[in-house]
Amino acid sequence: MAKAFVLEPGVRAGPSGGMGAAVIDAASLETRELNDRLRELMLSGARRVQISNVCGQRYIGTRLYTPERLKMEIEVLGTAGNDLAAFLSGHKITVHGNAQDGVGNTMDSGEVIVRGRAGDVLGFSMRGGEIYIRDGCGYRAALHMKEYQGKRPVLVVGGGCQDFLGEYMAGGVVIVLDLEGEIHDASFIGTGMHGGVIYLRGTVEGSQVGDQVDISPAEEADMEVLEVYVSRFLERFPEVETTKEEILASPFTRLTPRSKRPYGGLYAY
Amino acid sequence: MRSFVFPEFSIIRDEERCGSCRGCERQCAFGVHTYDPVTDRLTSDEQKCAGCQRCAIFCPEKAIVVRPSPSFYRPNASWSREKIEDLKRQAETGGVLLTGCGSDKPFRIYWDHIVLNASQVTNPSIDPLREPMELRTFLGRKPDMLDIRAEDGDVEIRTEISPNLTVETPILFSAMSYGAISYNAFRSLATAACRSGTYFNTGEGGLPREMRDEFGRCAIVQVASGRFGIDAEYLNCAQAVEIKVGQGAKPGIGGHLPGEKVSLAVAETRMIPQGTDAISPAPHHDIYSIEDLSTLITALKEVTNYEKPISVKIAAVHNFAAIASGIVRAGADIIAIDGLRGGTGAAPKAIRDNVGIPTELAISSLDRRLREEGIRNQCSIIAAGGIRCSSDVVKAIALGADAVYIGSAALIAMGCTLCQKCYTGKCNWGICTQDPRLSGRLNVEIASTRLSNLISAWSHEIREMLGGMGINALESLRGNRDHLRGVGLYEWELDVLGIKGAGE
Amino acid sequence: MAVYVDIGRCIGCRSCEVACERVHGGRGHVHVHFVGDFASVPIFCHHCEEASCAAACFSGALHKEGDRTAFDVEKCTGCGLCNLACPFGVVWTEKIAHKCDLCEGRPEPTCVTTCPANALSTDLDLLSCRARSREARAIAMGGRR
Amino acid sequence: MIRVDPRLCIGCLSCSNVCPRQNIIRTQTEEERRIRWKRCREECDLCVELCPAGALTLVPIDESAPEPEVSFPLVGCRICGRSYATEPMLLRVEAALPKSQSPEWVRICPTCRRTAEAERATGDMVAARRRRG
Repeated sequence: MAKAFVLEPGVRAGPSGGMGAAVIDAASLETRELNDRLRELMLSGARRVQISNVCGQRYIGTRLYTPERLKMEIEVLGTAGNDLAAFLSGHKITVHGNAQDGVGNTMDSGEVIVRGRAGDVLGFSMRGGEIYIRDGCGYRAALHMKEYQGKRPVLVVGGGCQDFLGEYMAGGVVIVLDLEGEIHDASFIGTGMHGGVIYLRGTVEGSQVGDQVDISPAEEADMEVLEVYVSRFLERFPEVETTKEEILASPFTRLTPRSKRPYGGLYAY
Repeated sequence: MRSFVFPEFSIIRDEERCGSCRGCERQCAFGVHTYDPVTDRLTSDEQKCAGCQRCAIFCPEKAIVVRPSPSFYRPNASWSREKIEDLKRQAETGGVLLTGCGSDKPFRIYWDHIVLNASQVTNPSIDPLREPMELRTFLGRKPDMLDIRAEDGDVEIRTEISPNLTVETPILFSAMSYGAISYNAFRSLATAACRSGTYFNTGEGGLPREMRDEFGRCAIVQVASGRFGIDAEYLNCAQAVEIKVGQGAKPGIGGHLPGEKVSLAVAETRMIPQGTDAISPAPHHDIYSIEDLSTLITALKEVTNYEKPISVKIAAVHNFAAIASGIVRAGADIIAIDGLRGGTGAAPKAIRDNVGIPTELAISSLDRRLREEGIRNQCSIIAAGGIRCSSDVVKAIALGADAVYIGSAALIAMGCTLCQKCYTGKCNWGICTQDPRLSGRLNVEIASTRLSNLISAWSHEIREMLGGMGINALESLRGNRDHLRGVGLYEWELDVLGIKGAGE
Repeated sequence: MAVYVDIGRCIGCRSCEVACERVHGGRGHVHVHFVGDFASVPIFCHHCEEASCAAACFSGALHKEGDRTAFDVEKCTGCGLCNLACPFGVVWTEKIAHKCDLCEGRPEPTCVTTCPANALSTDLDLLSCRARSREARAIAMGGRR
Repeated sequence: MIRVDPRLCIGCLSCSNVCPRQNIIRTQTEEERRIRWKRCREECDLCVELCPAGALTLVPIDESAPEPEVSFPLVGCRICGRSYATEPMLLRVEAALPKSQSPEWVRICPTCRRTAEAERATGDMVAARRRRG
């Protein structure tokens, strides 16, 4: 099994602040002040921002919607607070550190990369864009994720997940790589799921997943999808010491909903 | 399985009047009436009848009468016909009984036990035809104190004022989602709201993109547990954002929009795949505490750049006043409180008829609680659930509400007859359906005229009642229980309502 | 399925027309046409495989149901487009469209059971078999074809 | 009341057939078909719903607006010359039918189609009987 996350000082893919990027020092800023600055910077034309000394400030990236759909690349140094990238529309956020609960809450589009772990309620009701978490995440990840038309949210978690992963999921792709080789011990995976697909590296027991879910091994078409996102994952986290081939060599389990209408027969018509 | 349930209605067709025009057959989506080309007569299958009266109203010869079926089970005070039939239906299907509209159970309607005051001689009444009467209402957080500086005749307000909604009349359209109701019905509500200077609520189904520019200025958008149709543009195009936690008709449970109602356009608006069940879970899965709610409220304020008031809609349940206090402290600018008789497109009957408390009591206890805690100014209260006429509005405001939501009343204005079959998606009046043939029946222009007529009629009546009480601004009536007296109420009810008995 | 006609056996009695009218409330779907003094032929709906009437019908009242062109009286508005589309002129409109329904609900179309000359059947093989044996008999009797 | 788009109307009389109140008046002569929508207060919408051409809209009643009226010249049968349909109806039918069928019969009235069919079916037999005398 691949051993991941052995970080040597110096090789860590560092923040690419440098030329052209505006810098905010968040050390003494409240959440609202920080987001005020971010919005001002975006409106004044900045396209790359680096925020240093982040320590629990919430809603980073949330207040960055404009009708013109301006886009920014934001680098967060430190620990991002709750609801990072909530309602995010089109921006790219990289966190060099951990993130707390509610990453990508109802996210619309864009990309979130967390070089660390994420808390509970990751990617809740996400309807587009991509989230990459290098390490594990907390409970209730990918709840009620949904897709429509061309928009298909993607969530890739390098570590393991906790209970209620993909509950009420209605669309999108969730990939749990479990690189630390832990056994999937989460329960209630995919309860009420009625769309989308979850790929777990390794296997799960029938008792761990909801009644509405079919468990099957990943097939060739699935491996193509996995290949795309695993290589994107590795591109974003060069510090992860493993190769695509090594990851894809292990068996993947696919979880799909039994029906688009899990509760169709519940009512007396 | 053979059904042991009686037809609910009997249809009497006056054969002499009937001209076999087949109008009834074409009007009925439930397939009750059938034309027989051999005899050139129409026959009816009463088992399918929902009692919506569409055929009776549109019969040119007035040849059709639909009335409750006279057949009966042996009368039994404990086992009413409804209980027997519900039981039979469940025995036949094994399913949860669904129903639509608000509860029809004979809970006491407190509106009908409250009387209003009027001025005589010493405090003369005001003539609303001659004097200006102010119904304009501002919904949202009001500052604890105003720091005003007057210099050289210029007045400067130093206090930061929170965003408020301005309504010309204290009547707003309640949340009804596109998907639950038809596009035409949804658009009629939006058109009427814009025309009457009030707001419509998108419900949890999103706001179609082409409506955002035109109707955003009179929209309150909803964020519910399913998070359907929500993106930053949706939240920013409206004037306020409402977090739906509970609904009066079904407190504590979520909603399922059945897959067959998720048409292409509905799917696009809700941002989900066509034909899948749109499931709103019972709780918001990111809200398990007041702190979590506060997080979401702030997230919504963030995404809307602190420019819009955030409302939280909860159902009136036993201990809701304490919860509401927490909600205000969590940062909500408006609390919408939906009572026992609140309507719905589909709810389990057991929940609709048994869970929650009446709106009237809820308004009063919420208002009192917030006053006692000294935070009444920090939020506005919108009362919903069973508001039937302008005097209900006046009483609600005198009990402490800032404004009211009307749902069923608006639907009735558009043609709804409360047949309670909304969940079938076959609404003959074109309101609660996604069938293009049926929804086409509701003409946006005509329906929105009916709605704005209703609003203007109620507003006139409210002005009359205010004038009668000697009040010339709605502000002065808010929470002014001195203008209310109870008739036929028990002591505890008067206490909860905070009003005196008539004559006291 | 359709009603097939053995033209050679038709005696022009118009019993099928009467029977059809009786079953369909006075509005029949069959016309017996006389060609000169020599022949008569009842014209029936062919229940065409690629039915023109169904293609022209906007409300879905006329539609294919298996090999039958079915008619749903509830959906018909009487617009008359089917009438214009039918290549044989057998669908016509008078308040609603009138078209052969093969006497739905009966085991056999009434015209078939009524025809005194046994000229009608829903079984094409049977009819052509009869016609062939008749021809053969005629030749055997020495008659010219 | 009903607003009519005369560019879309094909003159098929569907609306008149389905109107429960006989508020849509048709008058037909050998040369033309006229349809007049009376100023109706109903909002029953059946004619709008069942118009094959989508030519009708329900609009709020306007006492000053004239009653909408359309007229169509009738097309004659290529064989017998009797008029039997309006041109837009025929165009619509032609468009609905598969091109492979080369629907020439559309321009012939249904009666003549039946006659033609009868003659075709009995052609051989009649010829034989004629020969036999």
